[in-house]
Amino acid sequence: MSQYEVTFAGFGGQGIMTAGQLLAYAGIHEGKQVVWIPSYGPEMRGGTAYCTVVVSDSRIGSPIINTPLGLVVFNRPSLEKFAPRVKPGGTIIVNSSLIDITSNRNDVAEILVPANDIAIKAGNVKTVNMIMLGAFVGATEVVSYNTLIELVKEKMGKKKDLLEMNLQVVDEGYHFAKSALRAKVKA
Amino acid sequence: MSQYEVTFAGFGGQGIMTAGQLLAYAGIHEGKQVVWIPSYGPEMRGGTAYCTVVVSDSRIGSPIINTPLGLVVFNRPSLEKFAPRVKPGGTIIVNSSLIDITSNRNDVAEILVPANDIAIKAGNVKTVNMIMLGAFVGATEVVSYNTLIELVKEKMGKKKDLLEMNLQVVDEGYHFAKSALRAKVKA
Amino acid sequence: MTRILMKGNEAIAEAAIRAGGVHYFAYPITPQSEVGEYLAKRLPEVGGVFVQAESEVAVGNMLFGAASTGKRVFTSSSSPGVSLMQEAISYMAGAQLPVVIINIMRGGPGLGGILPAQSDYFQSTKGGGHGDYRLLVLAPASVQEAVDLTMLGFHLADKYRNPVLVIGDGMIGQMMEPVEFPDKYDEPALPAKDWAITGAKGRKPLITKSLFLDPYALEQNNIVIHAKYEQMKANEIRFELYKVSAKNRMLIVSYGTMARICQTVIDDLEREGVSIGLLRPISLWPFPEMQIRTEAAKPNIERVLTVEMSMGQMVEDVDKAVQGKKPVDFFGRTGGIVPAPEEVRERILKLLDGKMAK
Amino acid sequence: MTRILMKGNEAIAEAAIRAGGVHYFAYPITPQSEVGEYLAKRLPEVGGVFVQAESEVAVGNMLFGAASTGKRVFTSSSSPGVSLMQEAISYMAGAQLPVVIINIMRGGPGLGGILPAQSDYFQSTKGGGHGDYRLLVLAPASVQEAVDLTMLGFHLADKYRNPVLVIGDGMIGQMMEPVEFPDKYDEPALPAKDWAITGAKGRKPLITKSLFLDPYALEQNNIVIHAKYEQMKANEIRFELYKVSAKNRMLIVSYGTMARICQTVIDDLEREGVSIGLLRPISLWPFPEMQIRTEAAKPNIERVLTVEMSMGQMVEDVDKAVQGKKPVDFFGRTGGIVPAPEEVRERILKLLDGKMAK
Amino acid sequence: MPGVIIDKNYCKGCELCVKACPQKILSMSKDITMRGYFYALMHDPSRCIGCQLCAITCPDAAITVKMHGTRFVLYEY
Amino acid sequence: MPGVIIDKNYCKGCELCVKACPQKILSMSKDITMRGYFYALMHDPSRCIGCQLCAITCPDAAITVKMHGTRFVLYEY
Amino acid sequence: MNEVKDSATTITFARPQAFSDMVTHYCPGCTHGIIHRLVAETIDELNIRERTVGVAPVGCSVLIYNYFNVDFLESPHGRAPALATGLKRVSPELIVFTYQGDGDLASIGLSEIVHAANRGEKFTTIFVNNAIYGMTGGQMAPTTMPGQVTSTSPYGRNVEEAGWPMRICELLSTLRTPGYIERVAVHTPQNIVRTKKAIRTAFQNQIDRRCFSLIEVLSTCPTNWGLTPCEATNWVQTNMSPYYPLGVFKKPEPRIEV
Amino acid sequence: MNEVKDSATTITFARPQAFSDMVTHYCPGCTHGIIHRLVAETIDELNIRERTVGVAPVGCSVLIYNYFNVDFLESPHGRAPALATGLKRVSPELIVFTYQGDGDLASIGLSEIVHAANRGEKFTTIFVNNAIYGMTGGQMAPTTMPGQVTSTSPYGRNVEEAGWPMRICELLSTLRTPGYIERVAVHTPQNIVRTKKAIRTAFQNQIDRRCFSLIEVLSTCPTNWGLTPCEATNWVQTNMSPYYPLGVFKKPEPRIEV
Ligand SMILES: Cc1ncc(C[n+]2csc(CCOP(=O)(O)OP(=O)(O)O)c2C)c(N)n1
Ligand SMILES: Cc1ncc(C[n+]2csc(CCOP(=O)(O)OP(=O)(O)O)c2C)c(N)n1
Ligand code: SF4
Ligand code: SF4
Ligand code: SF4
Ligand code: SF4
Ligand code: SF4
Ligand code: SF4
Ligand SMILES: [Mg+2]
Ligand SMILES: [Mg+2]
Repeated sequence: MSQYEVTFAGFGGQGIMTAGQLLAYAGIHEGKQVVWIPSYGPEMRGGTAYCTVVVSDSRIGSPIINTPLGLVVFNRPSLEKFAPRVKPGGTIIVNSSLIDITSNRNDVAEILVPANDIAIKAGNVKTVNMIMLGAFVGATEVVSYNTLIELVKEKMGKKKDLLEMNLQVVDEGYHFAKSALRAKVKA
Repeated sequence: MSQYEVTFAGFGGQGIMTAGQLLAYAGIHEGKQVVWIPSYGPEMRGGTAYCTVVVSDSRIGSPIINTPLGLVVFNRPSLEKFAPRVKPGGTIIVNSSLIDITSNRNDVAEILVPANDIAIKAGNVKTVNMIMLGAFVGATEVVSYNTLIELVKEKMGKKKDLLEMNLQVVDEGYHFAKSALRAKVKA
Repeated sequence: MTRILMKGNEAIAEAAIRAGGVHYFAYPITPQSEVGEYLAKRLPEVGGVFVQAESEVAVGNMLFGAASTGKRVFTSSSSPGVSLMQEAISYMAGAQLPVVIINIMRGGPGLGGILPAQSDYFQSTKGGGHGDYRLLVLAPASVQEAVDLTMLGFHLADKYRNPVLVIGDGMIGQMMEPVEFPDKYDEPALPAKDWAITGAKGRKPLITKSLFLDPYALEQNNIVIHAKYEQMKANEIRFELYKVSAKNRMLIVSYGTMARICQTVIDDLEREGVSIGLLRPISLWPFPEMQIRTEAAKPNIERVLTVEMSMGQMVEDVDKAVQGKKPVDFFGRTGGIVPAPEEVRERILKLLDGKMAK
Repeated sequence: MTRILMKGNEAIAEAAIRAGGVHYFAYPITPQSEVGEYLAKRLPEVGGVFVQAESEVAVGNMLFGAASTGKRVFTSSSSPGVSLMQEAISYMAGAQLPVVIINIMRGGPGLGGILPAQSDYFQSTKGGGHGDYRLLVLAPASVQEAVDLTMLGFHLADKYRNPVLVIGDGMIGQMMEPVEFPDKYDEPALPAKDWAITGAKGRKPLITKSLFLDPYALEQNNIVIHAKYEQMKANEIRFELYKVSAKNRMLIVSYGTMARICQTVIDDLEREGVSIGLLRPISLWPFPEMQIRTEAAKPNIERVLTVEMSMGQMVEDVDKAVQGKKPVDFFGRTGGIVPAPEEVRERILKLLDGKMAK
Repeated sequence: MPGVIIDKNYCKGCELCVKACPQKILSMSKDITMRGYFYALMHDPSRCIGCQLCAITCPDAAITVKMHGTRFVLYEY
Repeated sequence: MPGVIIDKNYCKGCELCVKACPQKILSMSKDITMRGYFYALMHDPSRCIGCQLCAITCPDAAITVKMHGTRFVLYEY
Repeated sequence: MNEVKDSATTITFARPQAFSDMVTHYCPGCTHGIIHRLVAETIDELNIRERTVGVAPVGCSVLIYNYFNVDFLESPHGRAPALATGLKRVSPELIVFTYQGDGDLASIGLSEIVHAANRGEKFTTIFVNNAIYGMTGGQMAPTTMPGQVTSTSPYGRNVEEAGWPMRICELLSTLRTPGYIERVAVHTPQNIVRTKKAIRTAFQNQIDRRCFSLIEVLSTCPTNWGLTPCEATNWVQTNMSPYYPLGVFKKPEPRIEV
Repeated sequence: MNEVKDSATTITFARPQAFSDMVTHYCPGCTHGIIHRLVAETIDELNIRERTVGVAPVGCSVLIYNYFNVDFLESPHGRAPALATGLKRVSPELIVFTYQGDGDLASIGLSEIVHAANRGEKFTTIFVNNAIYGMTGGQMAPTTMPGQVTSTSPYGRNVEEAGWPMRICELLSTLRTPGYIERVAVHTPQNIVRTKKAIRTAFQNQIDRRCFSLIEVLSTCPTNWGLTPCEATNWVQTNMSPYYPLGVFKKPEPRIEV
């Protein structure tokens, strides 16, 4: 039984929920069992938001994941809150444009992605979430690159310009993480 | 353990409830245990009304009396409904001004009191209930004549004229029943 | 103390006044409207507030507001009206407010009828509202006991900062019996009401609430109120044993008006040589579970009979208490029918003859 | 049939539409507002009525009016909202109307919080309203099951002319899982709705009511509806056994989201060589009392553990079922805390070590 | 010729018809009905003009009005 | 001389003060606060007339207005 | 003036078809009975008996369903407009009316009637204002007159504490949603005739799928007012009608045919 | 024009005393914050902080008690006027105000506010009308504008089905019981100044034990309207204020001193 759990966390409005849902759809697309769980708690207005996605080869029991394998964080409070909970051997993707600290953990793979910078360069700050998602998939291959691209096309294909931009930044995020990982492995 | 139960029944507006309450007060006055239970059921509007009074030397268990020892009926539907339930050896006081039938029971003492006629003669139809109460006490002596008179004074002593009239009709009812009983015994 | 003849509803109203400094909010409903009618006259005389609210929903919430000041407040209603208060009751339990609610039950479900019933046992004891909470539930069997438990209700509400429910049935409310009121309500000392909303003068602001968005805070609130429930279980179980002896063949569990009728039956059967005991829960919550378990376990008891004016509600708790050690039977009438002693008697005799098993 | 990823709330909404010819009346409340938002879009497409009512009190009564026509009607809400429907629910049960009510529970009492909880068990299964009545209560543990039970709910409501409650918690409502909808809802035949209010054309006038002023008539109504409850007990008890075997040392009883978490714990412990079984009630009422009694009585079972997201409610029914034959323990978290598998695991191990007894 | 029929079964003796009749030809009985009410009686049928005011006013729909010959509809009702 | 102090801790970057200021001397920051908001800045303190319109408008009571010397109360508030 | 020529005997006034033959449970002289009859006559005249559904309130008229030959629902106290909303929305072909007392409609059920009117639910409400809670034994209603003694205002309604009587027609007529709102009375034959017309208009509006309609009828409660039926009708005239003026309060705009 | 001479530096505008120092949970630009501050300033100016009690609603302002240095009750949804009634009746020396949203007051809590106003309960209501259910994620409110898209009116509010928006000031001002009813807005500084005055009048009425007062404030919900805060203030001007005219709707009669 192989199961992967990842938490996406950041400010409300940063597209956290969408990123998680895309991953869940990608999981289904690959015939896996998935659960997507949002936070809908007191943090609702202007605070932090997070969601967790579980992708598994078999029936998913508890949908409550306190110690995920993966973490994708978009802001500093989220890093501080969630980084200590990541399982040893897990992966943390950090939006280094907004977060000037790191997790200080050496039992996980931590990848710093300057997502806001990349997004602004690409022309739309709203694509930060897609960059981070791309990076996460690049780092973990929980789903394949092709599935991810497919899903982005399926779910975000309404406006042509936007789709193009999203495909581009997902790709950038993906390869950014890949090369960062390679660099780590080499280092 | 000695206990007496009596049901007063008639049209709403005939003073059924007050008659029962006066009897209950008289019971207390004599140091007895009493319960007064009204009907407050579907018959409320314009239908029949009844109440039951239990007077006992000791603690009263069930307040629900299906088979009373005494019955004081003010109209025909009430007679038809309640007369069959009276315990053998009991007493039925019938307002013969309004009821042209009798209970057809020979195991009870049945006293026909032309209460409306007496009341009209006394000058107030509203005193029918006091006549009937007087008659009931005359027939059963559940409480003493003196107690009854005392209570009428206590509870109805506000308007002088009315009190006079009430005392008079209670007395009339009381003695009417006494002589009717005597006649029965002779007959 | 003098004995006066009073209707249950009026006696309850007078008892509340004797409890001291009470205020009343209510909406009329049969068979308890006399409570409010009496108080409409009496409260202005003693400086108490009488408000006829627009609905029972409003009543529950007026109580909420008034109770938060630490003053004694109460209402009376009957079954459908009490259903409408469930949200507010849950809130008041969550916010730990003392309040007394009188439910003079009538036949249900729905509009049902206006005659006596005991079919709100579940609603009363399990909590008709949402969330984890409990009410202290007291069930009088006579007008005098209605007086005593109403007064006690105010005391317990303050002692535990928890809503107290006094449940009677239409019979208790409507019948007249002689009652005595103590000359002075002798009440054990109560903790200071440092939680009362009085304006933030010379202290930090106080907040009366049941909202705890942080789940750990909400859980903590639940733990605090449940600690009180454990205390209530330890201190506030009340019941009466009637003719319970080693000669009993059967134990009856019954409360309120129904228990009185059972007493008559027990008296009658005793004369016929059949010995039956009665355990009458006075506090329906906390429930005398252990006491029933102990009584039911005694070797002379052949069966346990629960008698209610319902289709069978308390019987579930009796069943749980008895733990299958004796057969638990049920007899009940509903819809406003108050079973006559004769029918109860008949049922008992049938059961003891073994002609009827559950 | 295709698998699509859906939020529980939306899946429930879609399931209702697939049940056929439904109409919806509701008032928004977290954590289930998506049900209404989804239906606001979808119902006009399929010719269903969508009414956002002014309050849950109104919702309950709109359902009453609409259900009396024999058409399928439902609502969704969360704990405080459901408390406000108690009067109407009691009326609908009394008037024998089929209606489906979804309660996506949140932490209480009072306003509490908006996070998942299971603390409305009592309200759901014992009847939060007044009078003698029961609801059929179904509790899904996954989004797919929420779909299946919602559809079943409409069927059972019609079959028994009784309100059906489907209770989930915020987790079931908010999480997304893949679901399949049957291409066609295959439903056993139902009795004709000769009681439906359609205008007195060619027949005697019909009256939908719960009022029976004559106590004998009201009792008769209670007897009729209770006969249905007996039928439900005979036919509608649903539960799942998970890894129940003669090797089990402990039986867990748990439902909904909580049961899923227990499954993970059971899987984990199995790997560690500790065998535990789970009985998951799917129908909370009628409750699988006999099934629990049987399982608990098996000689291999040392103890029974009830796990709930509450301070302990269903545990009372489990306790009653087990009849003292095995120790019944309880573990729960409240206020919106969904216990993690780790804490449940720890509690189980402690209990099996005998370190903790009730 | 107009006329009214008062159904003793429905009449509760409220006297509203007595008050309403412009001809003042209705009055109350001396004896009472099975339900304990005095009931309304027509004491001078010859003067009835069939105006229906009694019937319109009766809360218990106890009154039927009939008419022989030409009828003038005085008001739309 | 008037002046305003904008508390970065309260400011949520709604820009209502920017719109309200009759002198058009408020604008938004380039960097964000701990809560993730751009915040309001005074870019030309010398032109502030102390009219308080910014402060009155701020939904987060983030603005304090001070005045050195004589103050004219323009409106009762 | 219409002329109906006929040489035979004709019944010119009789119990309506939509009425059952039961004797009502109302007190003698209670004008609930008149209002019932007017509704029944209207149903007859509009020939809608077979598609009419009434919604009964909780109040003295709780048993209204016994007196009509139409389908009926019995509502919880005050909620008839919510039931009617549910009913009419899912079965718009039915003609739905609620019949409600002043405690039922103006007190506990205020929210339901205002929101139903505001949503423009296309049913008809007959609102019987007798300034008291009749059924429960004469408690103060929101419509009780200043100074009026009731069982819960034993010293007379004190407007300082209980406020002034609520005027439902005035309240509802502020709503922007189209509706028909009229206040009438039944204490004289002339008023009864006008009431009949108002009720007919209200039902006609519904048949035409036009708008929500509410007819407030000033009614009597001889029993709880402590007056004879004749005195009670006078009390309506002297005490109620000055505070509750009769008339049409709101009309839908004239329909423009397309 | 007043002149305040002072040679030292003075703070002319700062956070009010009755405010706590917490950062609110409101979305950027949400005018709930302005209205909060105006209430706090009024409490300061009238020097009633130590005897004021607020009643919080359920809605976005559910946490209002965190932001004030006064005692507070947190009410069930819509029932704040009932809580305030209970509170004020048993403790008339307190200054009691409710703070309620349009869903809270005009939808689920309509009956409570109308009856409190009609009984003339002597507390103060701040009614924040933002034409939507903010807290639960933007569902239609009774006050939602015709055609306005919300999560439960995805095709725009259809007045044929959902009716026209409810105007609470208009509704309440028909009541005969004396009261003070005014509608104001906070989308421009000028309006904010006027709102402050209205709120002050409302509290003063209570201090004088005069009457019930309700101040309806047109407010914004940038988040659920899908607009920036600045656009949202424009939307109040263009869309809301024509339908919800500002002004005083009802005043108590001038007090005659005895
Ligand atoms: C929830 C609920 N509360 C209270 C009652 C009791 N109740 C029945 S009728 C009634 C008032 C009836 O007054 P009104 O509506 O004016 O009708 P009327 O009898 O005067 O015609 C009340 C308070 C009830 N049945 N249900
Ligand atoms: C009984 C009940 N029903 C529903 C809810 C859910 N609920 C919370 S706030 C709200 C609406 C809030 O809208 P509004 O009053 O307009 O305040 P806003 O958030 O817009 O300021 C609703 C429906 C609840 N908490 N309780
Ligand atoms: S029809 Fe007219 S005249 Fe004849 S009895 Fe009736 S009211 Fe009098
Ligand atoms: S109006 Fe009708 S009920 Fe009244 S007295 Fe006349 S006939 Fe009888
Ligand atoms: S006080 Fe007036 S001039 Fe100064 S910044 Fe504020 S709004 Fe602009
Ligand atoms: S108005 Fe206040 S919160 Fe908004 S930008 Fe200006 S200072 Fe910041
Ligand atoms: S109590 Fe009043 S309203 Fe009810 S039937 Fe009697 S007179 Fe009519
Ligand atoms: S959701 Fe709307 S009302 Fe609520 S805080 Fe945000 S902007 Fe304000
Ligand atoms: Mg009335
Ligand atoms: Mg709002």
